[in-house]
Amino acid sequence: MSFPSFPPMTASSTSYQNTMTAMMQPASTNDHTLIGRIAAQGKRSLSLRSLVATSDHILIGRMFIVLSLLCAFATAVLGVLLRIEHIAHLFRLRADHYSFMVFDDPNNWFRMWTLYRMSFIFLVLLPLLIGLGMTIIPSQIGADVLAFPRAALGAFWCWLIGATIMVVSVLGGGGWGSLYHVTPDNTDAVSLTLLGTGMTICGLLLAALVIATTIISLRETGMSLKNVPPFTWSMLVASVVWLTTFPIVIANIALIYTGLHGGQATSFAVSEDENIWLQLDWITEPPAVYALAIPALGIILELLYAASGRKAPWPTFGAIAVGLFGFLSIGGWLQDFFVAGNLTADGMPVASDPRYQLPYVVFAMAIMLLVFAFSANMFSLPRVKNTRTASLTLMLVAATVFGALRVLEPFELLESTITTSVFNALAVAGIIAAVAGICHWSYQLFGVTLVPEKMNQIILILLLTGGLCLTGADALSGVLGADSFVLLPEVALDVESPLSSQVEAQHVSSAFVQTFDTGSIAAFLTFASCLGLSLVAAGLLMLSIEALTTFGRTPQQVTAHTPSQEMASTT
Amino acid sequence: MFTAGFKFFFKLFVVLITAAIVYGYTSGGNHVGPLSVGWKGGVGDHTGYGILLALATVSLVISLALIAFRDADAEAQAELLNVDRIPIPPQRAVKASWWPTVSAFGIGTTVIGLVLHPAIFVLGLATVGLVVVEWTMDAWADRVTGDTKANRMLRNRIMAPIEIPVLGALAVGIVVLAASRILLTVSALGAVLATSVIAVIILAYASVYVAWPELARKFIPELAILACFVLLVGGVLAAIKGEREFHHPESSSDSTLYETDTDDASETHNPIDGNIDENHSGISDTSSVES
Amino acid sequence: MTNKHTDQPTGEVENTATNAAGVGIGTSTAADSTAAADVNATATGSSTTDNDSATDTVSDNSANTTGKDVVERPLGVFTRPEGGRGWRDWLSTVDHKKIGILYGVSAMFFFLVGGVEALLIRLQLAAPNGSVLSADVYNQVYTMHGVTMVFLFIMPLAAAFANYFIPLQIGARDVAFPRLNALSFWIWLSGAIFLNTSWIVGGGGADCGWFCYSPNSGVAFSPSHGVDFYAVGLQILGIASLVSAVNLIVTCLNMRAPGMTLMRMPILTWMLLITQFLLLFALPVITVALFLLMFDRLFGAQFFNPDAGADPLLWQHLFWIFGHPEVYIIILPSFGIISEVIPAFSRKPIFGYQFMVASGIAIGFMGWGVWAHHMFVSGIGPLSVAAFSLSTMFIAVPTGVKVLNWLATMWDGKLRFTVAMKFAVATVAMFTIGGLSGVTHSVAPANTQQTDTYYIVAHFHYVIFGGGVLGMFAGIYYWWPKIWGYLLNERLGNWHFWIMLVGFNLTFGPMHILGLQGMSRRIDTYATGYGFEAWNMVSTVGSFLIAFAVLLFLLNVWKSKRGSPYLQPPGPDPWDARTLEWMIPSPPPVHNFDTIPSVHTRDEWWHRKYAENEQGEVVSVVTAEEAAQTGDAKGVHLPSPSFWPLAVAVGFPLIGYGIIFNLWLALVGGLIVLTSLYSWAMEPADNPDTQHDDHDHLQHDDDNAHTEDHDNQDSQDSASESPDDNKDNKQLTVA
Amino acid sequence: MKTTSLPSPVPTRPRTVLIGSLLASSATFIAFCSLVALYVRHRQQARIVGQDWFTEGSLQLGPASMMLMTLLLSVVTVQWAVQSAKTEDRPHQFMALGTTLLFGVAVLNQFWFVYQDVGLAIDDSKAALFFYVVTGAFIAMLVVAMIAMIIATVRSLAGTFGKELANIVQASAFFWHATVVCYALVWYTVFVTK
Repeated sequence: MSFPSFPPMTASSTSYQNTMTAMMQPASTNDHTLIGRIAAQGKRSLSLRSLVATSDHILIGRMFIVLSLLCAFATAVLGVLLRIEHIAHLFRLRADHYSFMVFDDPNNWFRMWTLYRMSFIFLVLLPLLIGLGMTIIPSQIGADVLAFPRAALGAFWCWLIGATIMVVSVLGGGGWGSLYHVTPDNTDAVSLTLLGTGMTICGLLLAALVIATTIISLRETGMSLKNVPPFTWSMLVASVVWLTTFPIVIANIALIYTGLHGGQATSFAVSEDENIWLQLDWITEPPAVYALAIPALGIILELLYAASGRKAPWPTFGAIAVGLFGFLSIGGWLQDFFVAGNLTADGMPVASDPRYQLPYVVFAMAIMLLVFAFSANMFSLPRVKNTRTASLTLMLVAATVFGALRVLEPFELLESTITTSVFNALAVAGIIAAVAGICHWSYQLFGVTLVPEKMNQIILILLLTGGLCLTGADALSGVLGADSFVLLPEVALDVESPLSSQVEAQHVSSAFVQTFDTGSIAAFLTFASCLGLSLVAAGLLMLSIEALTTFGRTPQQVTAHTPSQEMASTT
Repeated sequence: MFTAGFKFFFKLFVVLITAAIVYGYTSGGNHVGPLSVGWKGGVGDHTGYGILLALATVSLVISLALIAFRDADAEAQAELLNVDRIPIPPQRAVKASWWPTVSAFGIGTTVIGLVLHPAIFVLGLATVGLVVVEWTMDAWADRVTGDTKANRMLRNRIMAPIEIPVLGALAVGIVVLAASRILLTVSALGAVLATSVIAVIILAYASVYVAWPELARKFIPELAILACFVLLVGGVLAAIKGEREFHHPESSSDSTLYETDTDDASETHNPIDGNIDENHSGISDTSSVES
Repeated sequence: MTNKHTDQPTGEVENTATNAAGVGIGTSTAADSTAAADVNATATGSSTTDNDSATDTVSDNSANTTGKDVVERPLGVFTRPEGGRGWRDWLSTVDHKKIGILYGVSAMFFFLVGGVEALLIRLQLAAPNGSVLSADVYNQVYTMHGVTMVFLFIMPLAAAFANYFIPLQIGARDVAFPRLNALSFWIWLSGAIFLNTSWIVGGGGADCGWFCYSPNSGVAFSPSHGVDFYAVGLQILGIASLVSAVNLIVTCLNMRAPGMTLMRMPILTWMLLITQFLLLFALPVITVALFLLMFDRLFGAQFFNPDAGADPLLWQHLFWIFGHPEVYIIILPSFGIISEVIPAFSRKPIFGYQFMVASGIAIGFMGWGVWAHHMFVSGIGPLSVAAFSLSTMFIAVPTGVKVLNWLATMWDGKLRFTVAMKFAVATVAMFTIGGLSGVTHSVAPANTQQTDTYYIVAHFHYVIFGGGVLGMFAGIYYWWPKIWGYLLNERLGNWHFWIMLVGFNLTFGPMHILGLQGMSRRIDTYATGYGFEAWNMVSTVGSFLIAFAVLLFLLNVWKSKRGSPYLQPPGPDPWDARTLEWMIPSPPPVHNFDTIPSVHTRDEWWHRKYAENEQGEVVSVVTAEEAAQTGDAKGVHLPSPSFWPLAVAVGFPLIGYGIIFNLWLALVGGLIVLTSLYSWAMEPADNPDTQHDDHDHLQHDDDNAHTEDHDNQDSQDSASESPDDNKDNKQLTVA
Repeated sequence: MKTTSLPSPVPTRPRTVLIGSLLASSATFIAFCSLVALYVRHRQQARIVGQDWFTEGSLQLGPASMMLMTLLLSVVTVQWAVQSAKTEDRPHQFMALGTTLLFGVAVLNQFWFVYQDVGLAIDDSKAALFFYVVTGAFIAMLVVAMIAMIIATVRSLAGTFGKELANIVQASAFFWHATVVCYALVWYTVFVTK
């Protein structure tokens, strides 16, 4: 296997070296920044036109980043609310057995829970990483321009409008199916949710296409695909994986939508054994969900190189790891693995299926190898000042370990909260990766260091501790036997729904409620996870505020900072 | 030799095709089903197998394309263009454009219309169609020559004759529609007064224009926009309120008024078998109508 | 300058592009563009191909974004046409000669269509109880025969002569508004096609007779869409004729060569000018009538419905206020033609030029005062009948003047009976017969008997065929060598003439008798025993003779064209003619005159060839070949071709179909018209892209430039020492 | 101002559009294949249970094969267009693109016929639903391919010939080929194996 090798960071001049050097130049000579461009064009500030009609990839990327950070905060808050509801159940704080505290009824709870997961994927992680890719990749490959800048702008607006339709329709009673059958009352809202999701995905796919084409087709002379920077390589792998994974979601949505409108007889949404959410939830579960974290690996490598000033021990290793990560996270083929009672076609339980276990074991091995490889650099750094790399790596390792644990048969954790923990770990890892990337390239992105160094550290610590708290607590609950958060336990028992019947079949008898009847440990763990998520939300809030304020900065304010200082402090 | 992109995608292909076959067998395939795409024997879970196979196909195609293009390396492309060093279009070569944004709004409108109302759907589709046309022409015009001024002119030469008359017709249509709504809503006397006032305003403005052309010219756009806005708002309000009651005088709509002449007329005005005598009575008929 | 963008900081990259553009702009000369090519070629690093790309730039018209350095046709097929050869040129031409040919060829096509319809009529009536056509189809056929022959054959054929010869006869480069000229033809053609598509999509042609009296034209008596097509189609044709009329009037009044006073204008031009005025004033009237009819039929109006208190006579008045001037619109061009042919072949100037002009004008005026003689039996009252009787008798006077003048022109002339001359003489004779039978109509009691009988049919065919069509054929034979550069065969032409003359008289002569015998006009058949059989058969035989003669004419065209390469070309002036069109080569060059001639006398061209010697004898001073222009002037500034007239015309039938079938279609058609008109308005009359040599700046500069322009002309013409230089130059720069 | 003899635009990277089209076609192909895969899976499930998928004789192979033939012909004409774009042969370019579009319209027309012929309501059965979703997805893809072709046609009508145009035509052609492959899948899975 000879995968592309990343260029060595030695004194010998390579194009990568040049690019890096160029990126560290002050604004006066080679101003790649947005602010610099606006200043060059003689504009005083951002106008509506420059936001709505721009063809500047940095501005488009920045819009992606800022909006997805805001979405991240909102999603985290939604997660906190969901957990508060959960705690309320466990402490029996509700007025009566079936009523809810935050959400009116179980159906609402379910819809919000699905929204939480979907928005983390489509409104937060993907756009955040795409935004980062759009801004950074052209300068990394010496292109200075995206392949299809207008398509990139179209992608942004398509994403934004699709996301708006999606969120608003969920709030208005739609959602990806529901606990109860989809009724004529909410068919329209559900349809809008589905179509909004499709539109959101289309926007993101278009953006991924633009990025992939840029990487393939617009590299500078002398830069073969073999020696592109790690982040670029990881974005190429990620874009291709996204481009081959998410169309399957769109196909499913088309099928569901037509079924929903084609009449009750054949509707997928309302028939007894199939539910909309069950047809789509494979993207929120391993292995497909790992695809969201592919660029994170690239960012880790970039940070390591930048921090150490040295190449990795084996130049091609990083590329291989990233590629492998991409291979393994292709998950569309597993999409209805779980249909019909989590049994395989042979009637075996899925958890015992080697085909299902294998990827995760390999995954774990790959990540472990990666960590070993990096650790050599990390510990030999002149100044160990690498919170981002460390935290990012930690979250990824957590996700992988949990993911592997989840499928190993002896533990029987497949439907436990550890699934949620894997998802959350990846989500937080993705966010940390993006934050790390934004801080690392903030000069290219915003013309300034995004946040003061101390604030930067605080945010990262918040995200890391919050993330670890969140995922660790969930994982522990899972190990202790808690059910997946698909449903609140009692709802699962009481409500006749396609979902509950399945959950009931396998897990409810041995679940959470029985094991921790008083709910004390469960409540504590849930509380811990809720706290963790709150910390993440706080970190995201700080980050969003910083991003927003930076977004509107004028060139004059920027020049107050000395770029060289900024760069020194961030590296 | 083998380029990096080819290697990645080809390995992806190998992995996926292997995975597809393994999956095909382990999920219940038999004979050579998974090897022959289900030609002989079964493949077990069709979904997983099919998707893996599709992914493998795509990987293979991309890998082959990439090796054919030498990963689209700059050197390969420069060779294609017959230049030493590949040029990269400058950032601002692609002008700012509203159309991507408008297209996204159009798609959004289409999606909402698909669920809510056909009219919204059609509006969305029309927007998308408009965008396709305009975007195509912009993309063409941006790169038709190396002279940006000429490009703009060339674009306008093709598109302005379509855009301006259509927009103009649309604008005139909206103005007429709005005015008609207003006049149909206000009372009969009000309609007369409204038109009179408007006429007076126009006359006054024209007089001002004649007397102080420079002064008046300054305010032409502002006044026109204001007038259109007022008209539009009035039209919308009037449309919401609905038309006033109309009293159709029943007698005037049918021919009772002329009933006495009908017999004569039908006979006399038949030039096929007309003769002089009857034509004389035709004259009297004409005079009676006049009187 | 370098194209290595990758080496450059972002901020400067665009500068490179604009610099490159800056070099490219304004490189109109070959040397400059070669330089630009060199620069760019070096920039892209293909130093080995420098010379190739430079020569490409000069020699190769097909542009390329990468291989070559100059974009020649950035608009692709939307590039404005530049004229030249091929069918595209015919679609975009604004050259009055080409438009004239288009008019002529299309008119001849519709002559054949109308002729077939005529033959069908005659077949139906050849014998009693004819069953060739059903009564309904017969109605449609005779209606469409009339409409086709009047609006689609004889009027456009006159327009063909007008377009082709007015500018040539007055010494102009083109008509006043060349694109309007193209527009009038294309609208006319689209209207003509529209009208005839009613056979296919309208459920048959109009069936109300060509003057379409109410209530026959109403939905009750004509439920198919035929009359709708008539109403809408004639309106479209009317637009074409109006546009043409305005254009030609302005041309006659404003575009004459220096010295060409109105009273030096050739008679043909004079008659055509009067015709255009008649069109200008008559067409709005019929348009109003058709508009009302359209609303009656399609939108439920009641303009002609007596049941609703309307007056069907309104239609008759409106129609004949148009209809009688229409007769002169048809006949006056023919008068003009024979007024050119007869002097040329009598070797005498026209007798009584002033009277000829004056009588033409008089006809033009008096034509407006006689319309009600078509309506004597409609019950307009004895006073009206008497008045219109008198005015109708009076209008024979100027016509008679014309006949007398033609006879006097021939009197004592050195007559050469070429085919053209024979047709001209036959025109005089046949028209006189028709005119005399016309005078019989002016007597009201006789009129009452003759109306709606075959006598009328005989009369107006003698006028229109005998006076109009034969005259047109005289013109065709006369000017054929001028237009096409070869002569029509005289022997075949003679066969054509005699067969047509005999056939004509056999066809329409007996109709006088049939009419007086009481055979009704427009009946689809007749019973035996009325004594109609024999004359009808004669008439039918005659009609087929006419058809045979027309075929002979077509054969003549074909054979003469085939034979022309083996014959001596006719030269600029085969007939030793008198007017200016004969002083330029045959066929005329695209710019008509190398230099605009200055006119000193009536029959200017003849006076350049002949002079009186000391003995007072007329002698040839110079041969036609020597006196004629060579037609090889270069760099003459001509109006640029345009597709927009055609595009505008495409919209009109759509509007028509839309009005009849579905208003949405009308919207589409309207948008096409609107869009094309806008494009037209935005299109400069002179294409800035064409190479005008040193005339390029003319459209921007003031009169000073005209003088300069004139100085640069190749002066070929001996008569160019005109005192009126300014006027001379105005001809050059008119767009 | 003059519009002739203007400077050429700065050349862009060749094949960028083609690579974009390659990726877009891949994504679309995956979406389509997953629909077909779901179709086949549900059909298999129905057969295991012993249900009928389509009633006997409701789907005619004839028109479907005709459409395949039409599309195979269009593959040739598309390549014709690409070739003539490369050689800057304007008349051939127009003929080829026009013929391709005509074939596209013909297939749409035949699909209309097939829909009339099948006479299934969408809520008749799961089979009907899948049938309409799969064929509808193909029709959508074909329409997109046709729009791409129309854009290529417009670019060749209004504009300069050259490598840039050849790239665009080639890119559209690639998507067209992907569409044809997708139809081949439909033909085999839906119409042949029923």
